[in-house]
Amino acid sequence: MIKEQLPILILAVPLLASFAITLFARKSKIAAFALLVGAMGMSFVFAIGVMRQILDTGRVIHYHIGNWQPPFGIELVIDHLNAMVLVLVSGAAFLTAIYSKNTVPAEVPYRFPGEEVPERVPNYYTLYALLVTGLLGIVATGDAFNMFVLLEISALSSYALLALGGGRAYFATFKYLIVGTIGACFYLLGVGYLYIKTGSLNMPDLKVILTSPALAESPTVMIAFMLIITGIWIKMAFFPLHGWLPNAYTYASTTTSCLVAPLMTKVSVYMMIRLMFSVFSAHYIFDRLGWQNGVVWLAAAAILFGSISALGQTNLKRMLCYIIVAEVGYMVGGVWLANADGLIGATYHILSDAMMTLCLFMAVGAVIYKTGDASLYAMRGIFRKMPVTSVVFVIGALAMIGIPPTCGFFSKWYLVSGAIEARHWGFAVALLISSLINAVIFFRIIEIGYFPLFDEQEGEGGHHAHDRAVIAEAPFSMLLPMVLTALSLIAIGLYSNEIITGLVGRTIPAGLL
Amino acid sequence: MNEILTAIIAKYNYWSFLILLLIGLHAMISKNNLVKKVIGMSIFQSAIILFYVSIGYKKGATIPITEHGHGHANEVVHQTAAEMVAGFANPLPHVLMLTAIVVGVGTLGVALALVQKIHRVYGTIEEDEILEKIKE
Amino acid sequence: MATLPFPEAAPLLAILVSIAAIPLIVLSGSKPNLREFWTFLAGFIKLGLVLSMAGYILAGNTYTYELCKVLPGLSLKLTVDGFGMLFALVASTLWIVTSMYSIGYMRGLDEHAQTRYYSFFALALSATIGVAFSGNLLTMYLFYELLSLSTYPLVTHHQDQEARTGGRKYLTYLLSTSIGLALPAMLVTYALAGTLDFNVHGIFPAETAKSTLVILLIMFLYGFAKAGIMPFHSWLPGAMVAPTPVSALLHAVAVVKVGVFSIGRILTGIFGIDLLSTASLNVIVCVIAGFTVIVSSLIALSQDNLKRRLAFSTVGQLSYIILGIGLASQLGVIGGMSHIAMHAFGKITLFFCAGAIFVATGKKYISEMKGIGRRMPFTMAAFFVGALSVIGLPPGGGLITKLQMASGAMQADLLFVLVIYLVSSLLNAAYFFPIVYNAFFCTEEEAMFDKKVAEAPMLCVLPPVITAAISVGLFFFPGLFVDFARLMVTGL
Amino acid sequence: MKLLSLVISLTLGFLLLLATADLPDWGDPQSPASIHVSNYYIENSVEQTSVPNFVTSVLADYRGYDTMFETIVIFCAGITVLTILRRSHRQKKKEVRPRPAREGKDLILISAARIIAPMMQIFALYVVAHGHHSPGGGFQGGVILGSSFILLALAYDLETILKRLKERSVIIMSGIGVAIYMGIGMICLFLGGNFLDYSAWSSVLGVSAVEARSHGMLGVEIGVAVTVMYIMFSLYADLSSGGEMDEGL
Repeated sequence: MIKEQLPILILAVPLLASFAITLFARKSKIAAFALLVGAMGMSFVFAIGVMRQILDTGRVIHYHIGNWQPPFGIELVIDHLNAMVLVLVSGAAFLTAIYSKNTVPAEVPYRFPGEEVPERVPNYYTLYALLVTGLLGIVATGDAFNMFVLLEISALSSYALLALGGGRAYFATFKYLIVGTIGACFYLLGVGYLYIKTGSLNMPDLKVILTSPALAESPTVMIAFMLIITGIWIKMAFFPLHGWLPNAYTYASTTTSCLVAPLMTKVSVYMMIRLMFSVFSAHYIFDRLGWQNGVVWLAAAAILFGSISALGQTNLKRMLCYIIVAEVGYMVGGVWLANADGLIGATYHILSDAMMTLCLFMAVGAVIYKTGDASLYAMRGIFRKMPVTSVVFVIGALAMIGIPPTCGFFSKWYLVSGAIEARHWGFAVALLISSLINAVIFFRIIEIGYFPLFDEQEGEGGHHAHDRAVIAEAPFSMLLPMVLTALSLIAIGLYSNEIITGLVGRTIPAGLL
Repeated sequence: MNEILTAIIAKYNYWSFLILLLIGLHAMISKNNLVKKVIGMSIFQSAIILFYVSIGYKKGATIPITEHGHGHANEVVHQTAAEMVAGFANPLPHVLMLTAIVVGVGTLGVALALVQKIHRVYGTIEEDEILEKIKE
Repeated sequence: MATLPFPEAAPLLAILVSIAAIPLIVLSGSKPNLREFWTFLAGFIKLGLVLSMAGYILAGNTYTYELCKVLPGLSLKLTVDGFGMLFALVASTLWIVTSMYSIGYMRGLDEHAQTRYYSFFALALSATIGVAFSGNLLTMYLFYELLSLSTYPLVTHHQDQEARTGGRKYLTYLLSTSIGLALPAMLVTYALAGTLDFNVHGIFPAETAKSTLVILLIMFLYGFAKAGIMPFHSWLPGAMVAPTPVSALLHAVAVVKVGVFSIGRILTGIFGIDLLSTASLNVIVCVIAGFTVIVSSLIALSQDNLKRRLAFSTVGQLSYIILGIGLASQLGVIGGMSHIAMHAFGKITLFFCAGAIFVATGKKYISEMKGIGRRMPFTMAAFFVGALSVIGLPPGGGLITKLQMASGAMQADLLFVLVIYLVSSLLNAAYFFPIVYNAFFCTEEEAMFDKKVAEAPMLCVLPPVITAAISVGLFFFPGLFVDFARLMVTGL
Repeated sequence: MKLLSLVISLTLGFLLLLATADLPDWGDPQSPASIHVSNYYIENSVEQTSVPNFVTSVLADYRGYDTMFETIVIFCAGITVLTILRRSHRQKKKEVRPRPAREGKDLILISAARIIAPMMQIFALYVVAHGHHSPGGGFQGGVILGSSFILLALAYDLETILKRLKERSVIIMSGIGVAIYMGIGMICLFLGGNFLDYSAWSSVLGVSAVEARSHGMLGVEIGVAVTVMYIMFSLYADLSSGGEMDEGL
């Protein structure tokens, strides 16, 4: 029985955990933490179970909630694509949950230094579980309206988590809230326009109805598509709709940025891919509308803008945020290249970029946790003080630059191949330039971290300074997920062929091959 | 001319929703006062709700509840399927909008809470003044 | 398949053995003797593994070991053939010698962060062997990048402003060219050919447009900037800020030779010699490389810093090799490939000597070295032999390969290349002989060193003497490396 | 900003206007929206769920999954506002903040509220319980229940009401509300059905599968009502007092 019920259990478990934390763990930080980690772990296991089922049978799983046949009831539809994203989301959430053991009690309960609100910790964990539920729900669902509801759950809980950064985070979050609401409402309106022309909300059903020639001509459907895609672009911070992201993520607390930064944008990219190819079709978007050229140029602009802005930052987190803006450009561009390689690259990049971002945010978070400083100069001499963290950081950085055999290289490989195939040189050049800029950014940091000039080393001069260096590594609960994430970057890279032929490649819509 | 007018009147629900939508959007983007932005957001959401609900209406139809006594499910006043379909408004948009309203309430609450916090941090809820204070 | 005389995973093990040594090196960081023991142990195991495959390869076989498939039709795979074997043999032999020298040098100067130094040294060696055994362009690119990154900490070892500037320049040149030129060229190649596996007949389909090939060729030549083709050469003198053993092994031997090796692989394995000569692409290679040969030799003449002069000499010699392979004639290819070995032994001797001088006297500039031959006779004798080999005079091994390349030029009917060879050899002589002359032939008054100055520590002097001896030995027995190189052209 | 906003709004407006001609007339019974899925609900709701209020059957059963998350949105909003605004208890006592003296309590207001509040509550319970048959349901009932407490809080002050409706219990009860919904759905799994397949309850309740769906809906509506009521009140309490939980407005 459990085998058939796995799809719903993936998201039911974190959801149950969120209530359980509210009901039973209001007093105890440790109990709340344990519940959260347990639930995330179970969810991860279930997600892997679902992925195995799909790999074994090769069939798409349809789970009818309430036992109602679609399109009348809501169903979960899990194919190769979202099985992968489910594993990614639950896995990243699990790792971050472990990571949160020390950071959350250290950062979250304090509104000001000295004023403690201990109830905040269990509440934080509740919201954490809700956010993950929302994201998992978005990924699993096969219903366009249900996606909106879950989008709002993840949005609301992320507002709360981001706002808990305090100080400037409130205003940044407020702006995010306004922009995010516009995005979600555009999406809702788009679904409404679709509904008015089709009468259905179920994605597979919509796809069938939308193939009718009358609807392909309809301006309503075009506008529905436009509204939906714009809404999602706002949510994923696609240039030039990215303005909210750097501020919102910069001022958040460490765990929040580790959770939100890698996952929210990536899930939005997933939404874009899902809606483009499972509701509309490659034929409709690329042949009938034919906007791909413009969008890919926009993506190239996003990449350049994000990379160059990142270059100018001195705050580590802010810098990573701009890199996210650039990476979103990678993925949007890859999808809109309108060929199989580009889409494979973009989809694979969802996986690799999420892990890369997670890895970097975790490492930076550990540095901030230890030094209390988020500027580039917090990294000074970090290789001596926190060797493991810095190695993790370097691996993340190498992946971002795209050095083989890390996963970043392979996604770039496919994206550039796709660009070459589409004869879109601008995008290919943008990708390469962004790699170079990433190299500059990260080696600047590595230089600061690894080779402090001798006169910069505080209180130590001359040779043999290292012998006296104080080792102050982050706690184990932070190191473990960090190291696992860093290893996964290499593993994802080395198994890229398996991932691509087994999962990503199976999801290429017919029109693109 | 007359035809255009008829066309507009036949679709007046879209026009009214559109006007509300634009007012809301404009307020959200351009207003300087954060509470006004929040009000804009509410208008924006309400416009969409209006749009959905107007989809559900059918001329000559009533609210989607059949007549029957409690516990007598089988003794419904029998109607043919066609009659039923013609007689009741479309329930689905209402259901969807119930959800959207709730989402709206949630967002509104969170937005107001944030505005209160911002006021506490900066002492003002005018955007330009806040930006100036941030710069300092 | 007949039983192999070596373990199945030998190529992989040869790469991994020095990586495996890193944790041991780090853990025994506080006990220098134990730490250096690991380095040596790994070095000998590596050499043993490489040698165990040598006989099999010499018999005309190639051996392929597939690691994993990463992209459709493209896997990470290791192939051992003559060219790779030649290079691996050079690198693993020199690692041992350099390690010996490092101990003398680093301890002699009481350098800081020696543990880090040895760890990254080991990593760099793994990457070098990886490049040597790469079975396709992707694998080679992977190890090539790994080498750039692992040598960066070595270049910036001194951690002062100069070292940081040098390191920055180093990475900027290497990464920007490899990501900006080599990677896209590789992608285009993959798109055109559908594979990246090396093949002596080339992999491009026959109908590929010539203009595409020319563009790709130029991208590859400049993309592997480790080969130091002008104008992407200036990282090399910049990187001379590193400790001398690093300059010696990495910047005269491993890193730059990896660049040359990679270009050699691409010319022979991706384009194929036939294509190069039939489409007269070899002219492009010769012009680009020839320009570098002449210009860098001229620059070397004007350098007073010994290490910088050696660096520019290296730049010239690298293009020499590319010139040889780029001729795309049989003798040219054989000569070019084996010149990698000849030059490696000759140049490392020179660098070792420069380091030994620095350890013993603290002098870096040639103008300060008058009369040094009297105080440090062994060192300077070794220097003389190394110089002879690099110039191409007997009894240096370089003569053999230079002659081969020169006859290759005639074979390819490119006489201007012959002129380049001659001119550059003269220039080589012009910038090396004054050093040797001043070292030995000066009056007692002119000598800049008093009698107290003596030879550097044993471990600093022995390695150059050994490598100098090998250089001479190669003059008499060039077959060792030339045979491997010959394997690469027999099939054609 | 103003100009940009106008450009954005007008562009959007123009685009949406373009589509208007393509949209069905208002109230057109033959519009695609009214003939595809929705008719299935109208035709089958009574037979399949024994609920004559189609909105309720769609809300709580056909699309019960949406509604569950809708409840969670409310729950989430409540926790969010609380977490953002709430200050610590200890700190509050130390702080002495000047506030304007409050006018005496208004007798008329209080008396009216005391009469109206119970009637509201009774009515709310009716709205919840009779949601299957007449307009109403968990959300509506929950909101009315919640506003009855808000009314009392307005008439007295927040602190008085908080003595009756403890802050802790508010949060716990709202959690219980969603847990009821979720629990009903989860138990279906153990009874051999899919998630939220209330018909699986028929063996436990001893009624037909169709009746069980109707009962299941009642159950979840109660859960919804509990959550909505407490969260509505909690939102009011937090927002009106700025998280201080003092006298409020």
